[in-house]
Amino acid sequence: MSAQLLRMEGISKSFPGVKALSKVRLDLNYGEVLALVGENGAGKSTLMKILSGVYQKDEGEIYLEGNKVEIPNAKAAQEMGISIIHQELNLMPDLTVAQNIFIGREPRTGFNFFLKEKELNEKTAELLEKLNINLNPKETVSDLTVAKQQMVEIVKALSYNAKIIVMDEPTAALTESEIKTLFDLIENLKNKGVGIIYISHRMEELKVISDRITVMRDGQYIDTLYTKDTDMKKVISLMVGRHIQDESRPTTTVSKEAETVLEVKNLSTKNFLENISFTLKKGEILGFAGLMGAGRTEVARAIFGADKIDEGQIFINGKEVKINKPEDAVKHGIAYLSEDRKRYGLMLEMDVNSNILISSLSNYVNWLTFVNDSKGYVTSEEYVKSLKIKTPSIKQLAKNLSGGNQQKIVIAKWLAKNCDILIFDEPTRGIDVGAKTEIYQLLNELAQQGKSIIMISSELPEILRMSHRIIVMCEGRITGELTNEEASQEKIMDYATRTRS
Amino acid sequence: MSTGTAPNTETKKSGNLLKSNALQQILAFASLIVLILFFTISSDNFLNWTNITGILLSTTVIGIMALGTTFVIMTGGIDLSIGTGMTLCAVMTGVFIVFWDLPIIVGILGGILTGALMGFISGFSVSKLKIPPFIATLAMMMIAKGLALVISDATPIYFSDKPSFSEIALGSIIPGFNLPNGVLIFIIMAIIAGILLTKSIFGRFTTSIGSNEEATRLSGINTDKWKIIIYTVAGVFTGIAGVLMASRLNSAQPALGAGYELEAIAAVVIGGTSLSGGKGTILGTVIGALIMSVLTNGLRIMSIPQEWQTVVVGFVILVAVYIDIIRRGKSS
Amino acid sequence: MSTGTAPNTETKKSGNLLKSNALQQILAFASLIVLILFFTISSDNFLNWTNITGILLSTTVIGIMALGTTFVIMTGGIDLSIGTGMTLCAVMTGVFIVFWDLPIIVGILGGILTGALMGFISGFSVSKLKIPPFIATLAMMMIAKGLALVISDATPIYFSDKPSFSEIALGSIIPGFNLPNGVLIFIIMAIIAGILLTKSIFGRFTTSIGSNEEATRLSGINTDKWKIIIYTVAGVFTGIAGVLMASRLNSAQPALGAGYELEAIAAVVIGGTSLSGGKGTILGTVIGALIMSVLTNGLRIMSIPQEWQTVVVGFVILVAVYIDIIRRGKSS
Amino acid sequence: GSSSKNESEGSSESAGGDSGKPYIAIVSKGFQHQFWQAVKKGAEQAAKEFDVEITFEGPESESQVDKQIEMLRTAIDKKPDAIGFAALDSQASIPLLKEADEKGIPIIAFDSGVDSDIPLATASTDNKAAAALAADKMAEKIGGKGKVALIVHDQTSITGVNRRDGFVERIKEKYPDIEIVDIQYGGGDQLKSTDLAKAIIQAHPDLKGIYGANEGSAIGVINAVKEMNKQGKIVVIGFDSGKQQIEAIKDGTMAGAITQNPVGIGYETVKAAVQAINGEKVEKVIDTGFYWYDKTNLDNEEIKSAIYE
Ligand SMILES: Nc1ncnc2c1ncn2[C@@H]1O[C@H](COP(=O)(O)OP(=O)(O)OP(=O)(O)O)[C@@H](O)[C@H]1O
Ligand SMILES: Nc1ncnc2c1ncn2[C@@H]1O[C@H](COP(=O)(O)OP(=O)(O)OP(=O)(O)O)[C@@H](O)[C@H]1O
Ligand SMILES: [Mg+2]
Ligand SMILES: [Mg+2]
Repeated sequence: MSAQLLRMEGISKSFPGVKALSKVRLDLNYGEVLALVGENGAGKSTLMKILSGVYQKDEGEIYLEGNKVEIPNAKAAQEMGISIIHQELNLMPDLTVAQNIFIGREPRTGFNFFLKEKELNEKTAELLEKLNINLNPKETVSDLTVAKQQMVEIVKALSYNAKIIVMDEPTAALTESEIKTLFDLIENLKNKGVGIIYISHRMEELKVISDRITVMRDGQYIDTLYTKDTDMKKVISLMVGRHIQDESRPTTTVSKEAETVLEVKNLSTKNFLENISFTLKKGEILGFAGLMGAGRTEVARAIFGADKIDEGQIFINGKEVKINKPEDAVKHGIAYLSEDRKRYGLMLEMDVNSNILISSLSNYVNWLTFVNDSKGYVTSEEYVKSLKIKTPSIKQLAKNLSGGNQQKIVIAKWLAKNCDILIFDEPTRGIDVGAKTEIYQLLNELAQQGKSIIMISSELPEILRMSHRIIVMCEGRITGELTNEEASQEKIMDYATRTRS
Repeated sequence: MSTGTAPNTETKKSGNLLKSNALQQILAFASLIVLILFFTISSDNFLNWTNITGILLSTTVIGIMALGTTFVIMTGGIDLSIGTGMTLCAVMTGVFIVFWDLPIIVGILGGILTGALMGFISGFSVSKLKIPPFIATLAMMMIAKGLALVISDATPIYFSDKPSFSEIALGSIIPGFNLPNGVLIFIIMAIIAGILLTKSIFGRFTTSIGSNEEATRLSGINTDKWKIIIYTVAGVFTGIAGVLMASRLNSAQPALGAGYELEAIAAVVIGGTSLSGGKGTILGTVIGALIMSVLTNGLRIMSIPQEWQTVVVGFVILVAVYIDIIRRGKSS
Repeated sequence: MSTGTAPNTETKKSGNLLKSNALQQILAFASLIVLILFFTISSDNFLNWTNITGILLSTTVIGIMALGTTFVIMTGGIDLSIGTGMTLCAVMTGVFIVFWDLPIIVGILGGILTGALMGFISGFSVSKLKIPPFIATLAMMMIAKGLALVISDATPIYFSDKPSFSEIALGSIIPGFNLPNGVLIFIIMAIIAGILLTKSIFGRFTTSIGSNEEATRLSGINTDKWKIIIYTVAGVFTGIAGVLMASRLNSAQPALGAGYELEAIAAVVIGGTSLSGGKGTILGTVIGALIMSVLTNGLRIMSIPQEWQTVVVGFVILVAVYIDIIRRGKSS
Repeated sequence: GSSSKNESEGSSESAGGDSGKPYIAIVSKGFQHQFWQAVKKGAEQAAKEFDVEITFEGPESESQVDKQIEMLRTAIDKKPDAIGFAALDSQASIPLLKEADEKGIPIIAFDSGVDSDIPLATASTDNKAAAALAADKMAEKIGGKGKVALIVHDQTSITGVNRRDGFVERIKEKYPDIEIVDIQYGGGDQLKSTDLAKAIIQAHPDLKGIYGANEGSAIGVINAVKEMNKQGKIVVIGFDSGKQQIEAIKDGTMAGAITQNPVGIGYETVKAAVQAINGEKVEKVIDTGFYWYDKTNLDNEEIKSAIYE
């Protein structure tokens, strides 16, 4: 173990119109967790994709255990002992958990051609047990929640017994208990001498698990710091190049007299939800807390008409409304920002402009239903500016933007539509601290303008900081309701774990 | 933040875009131009006005079907019913005009409406019943084929008593300019389709649904309704193609059309429209349709044996699409 | 709040799964069983051994093509070349056995190899040249069609001098049991296909590619290579179908086969395989193929006029697929 | 450019080949089926004999009227010295025939006529009469009563319709005890026709005879009878020729078949075209005849020249 585990030097990479990386360097020691931080679009994922053979670098060198290497494809990276958990899920939804984890490495017999399915499942069960992860090897991945899918991805990366493991925002979809499991795993790996590159926007995590932090900004290397000697505020200012204010509680209040804009009564679905009832007032931010799979997304989708409601009533401004499809919801002024922007939020192959205007397109057409592009461009440009969406132009395809900027496009879509009730499902998932603050500000502004907001979040600090009122869910039921003053992390967790037994 | 670099990238980018856009426009024609040059050199009889109008006229029916089906393919769907569907429209036009003796214009509208109705049913099956487009329109293809025979009693319906009917495709409305009306109609339909796709909310939603249907639905757009509309509009194009076919043959031939859908779809794909949806242009489809008909015509003019013609067409399709793929790869 | 209503969600779920699985197996046959019952009641001549073997024999060619193409469709691809490709394989078998006078077994292998070669070329075009499967195999369909005519000089090749050749499809190897060999071969091929799909890495990678090709590639699997293999294997099935066809007709008919691909694909989709890839079963394909041939046979036995047969088949396809969709919707 | 080339000078210039020989473009009803291949063979024989150049093409199926029109259109654009044309639809092609006529290109119709005086000659046989002969033979072989069925290749094309109607009408007129139980269409596809015929035999166990209206249909019937072991129990009457029909006649599976002398049709067409080019007078109607052939007359010279293997 003389040489360093990994050294990347002078790495540059351009995409058409975007210089994603310019002369970036990074080094990693045995048994170390190196955090890689930077704003959305800083180039973190791109750098890691170069390391794992997904992209080819334009220039620069990579040294693995002292030897200069070329990484032409994903397979080569695996063979060199580099394994990666991608930011986007990379699973085969029609295969089972076990089949996903060991794809290409299945136990075989008969000319190495026939599968030993039983052995595969046993092997997976063993691995899952060893890692202390609760998953059924035989379950089909498409039936799993995003969080569980993320766990599959993690298990798959760990199963390679790699020397280097890259984790690109592994916790973005996870809740507290799984994050803890993951951190235990990381600790274990460290002790075995594995080097880990850890990308996350959750600053508090970095403090807990990282040894050093490398900061990137705008495709450039900024600095590397030792975690224990560093104040997180410093990291953040390096990242964004400015100082960020941090509140811990809402800055506004909702008056008692504020009218109720949305009331949900006894909403149930056959499969899961049970008697969900709550109200939302004008200008209020209502937080929805709960553990993974508590049913918050289901509630949101049901109200929005994305899924079928089996029972229950919805009142808007005191009048009962029937919402059978998202179109109805939008007509009644409800907007829904989903937790999985790639699948449910964006037209990745279309440009930023089209994505922003899609919901409000009817405002930009003449009597012949022809779209008035120039009028639309003005609106798009406005939102690109006001939300600080980092894009070369509004004509850029959505798929070419970084995760955080994609999220902002989805927000812009609903702002352009000017809905009164906004449901934000994990609005800051995968978003950097700078942008997070901007989004918090935005939510507050919107509330002040009299919009009503439901904010679903798995990050308790975020819930506490933003919500006027908090609803806690567990197993498809509402188990508690707290005002901001009463609420604390402990209380919320208490309600969130009130399972039936 | 680093403000200095940003504007730089932007101008550079748009410069690149301009260059590559211009290149794209030219290269999209490349296969077609190469073909035309080749045939012009190979045969004296290729590049003259009669043959050019001949080629254009032979493009009209498949071309108009291809225009309509471009929308369907843009949504990520497919329409296999356009071939025999076109025939059913022709037969219905015959029924209205010849059997029921309705005015020609009513008969034409009736034929077009038949297409719209078929499109509506396909769209309904696809969006409301969630039947995959391939299978929904395959079924529709069979139903249309059978119905065309049933309704016409398996006999051609002749428009001989309505001499003006054949003027629709073969007459020439522009005085002194010997361009068949059918070609004119094709050009007009192409322009309409182009405007619809790029300028109207209809086209925007078509692209959006093809790009990500679920995200479009969750943006508050009634995707089911729009898919029905899209298939119906495609059906209108099929109907127009049927009327033109009937006019050109001065008769509704009830057994025609099986397999034509593949030609139309090939034209669309050669034109660069992606079968997985979200990407495509009308100009591309027009070029694709022209490539197909120039090729067929040129090979015939050169008196290439028929069985070899099929082989060559297959091969050219491969090459044309491959060139298009390379071009895209380069330009992006 | 309401405690103790539902017990453990997990046991509840697996219980449901078990029940719904058994139900699934039965319901998958539902359309087929309904059809058989209907025809048995409608006609005395339907359910007897001769007719059953007749139906099975008429399923073999399309059925074997459907088996092969199930793999291709499972990857999210499509193969339009199987119809005319099958014909080319039959012609090549004729060339080897009749023209070149090679031993029958060599001729058969030659025919199958022709299929494999075509599959290889399609697979290569799709994976290496990145040509969309629809267009790559459409081109291959035309090329095969033309070549079959060129090679055979547009004349059937007769196997009359090799009497044992027709035994392949029509003989009966099991003594005392009057089951044509063709049917036996179909059953064996179905079993092989089933094992390949569910028990081998070949099948695993097929499903995986269809499920998420990019993720499969990023898992270190050479998806391009596997896609070529998958198309080649599908080609082997096409080749076998071609040999069977030649044997049954005791001649290689060069002009046959156009349109057969749609029947085979319909069988696959009716059998529940998803055209977007990742989901499908061989049993489903077999049932799908049987539904098609039972339907055609039954309608013929009932002497339904042919134009109406087409309409009915189209309609039944719609209904069968719709029932399947509802069944899936319920069970998930 | 070349587009300004004057068309009227076309026909004398001979554009088909560089050889300077007269060029005759033949647009047929099909090219894949054996019948049309035989017509082509006859045409090629004549071309060799009269030292002219020909091309021969036709659509894939006899329903593709529009494709045939395209072919005729290109044929005219090639400025041939004469055109041989077998119209799929007797009316749809008239505008083009007029155009050819105006350009001075002589037209010889074959196989079936056109509703127009433009063709200088028509080389064909009466499909209907030929099919009626098949009906007579069927009646004779089954003893004048019982159930019969038809497998026809095409439901809409003139050939298909005439070969069906000629048979059906004759049965209705002359043989009241014969019942036609089913008519199905197999597109001339041997495999489909086989399964069709099997289903018909299955549905009507007391069926006496089946008539296959072209080569593919007839072969389908032969296959079906063989597969169901009904040789000798069901009378099979065919149409056209080809190796399999001839063999079936020899081994007794098929009672006999009608042939229309396709080779002769092709030969006469080209011959008439050459006469027209040379300004000679051509006969308006050239009847190429049809024949019944069976075991007894297979070796007959006249029959031998009219059938093909
Ligand atoms: N395939 C691509 N084509 C064009 N541009 C791309 C592509 N992939 C990334 N980019 C651009 O490269 C830059 C870096 O993106 P990257 O995904 O590496 O950022 P990131 O630091 O991971 O951000 P996030 O925290 O939001 O995930 C961004 O400007 C992005 O738009
Ligand atoms: N159709 C269904 N049938 C049965 N269970 C379902 C169905 N849909 C969702 N579930 C289950 O319902 C639960 C609620 O999921 P949901 O996504 O709403 O939770 P959430 O609180 O938003 O959590 P997350 O953090 O995962 O987003 C999950 O356990 C999920 O597995
Ligand atoms: Mg990233
Ligand atoms: Mg959720």
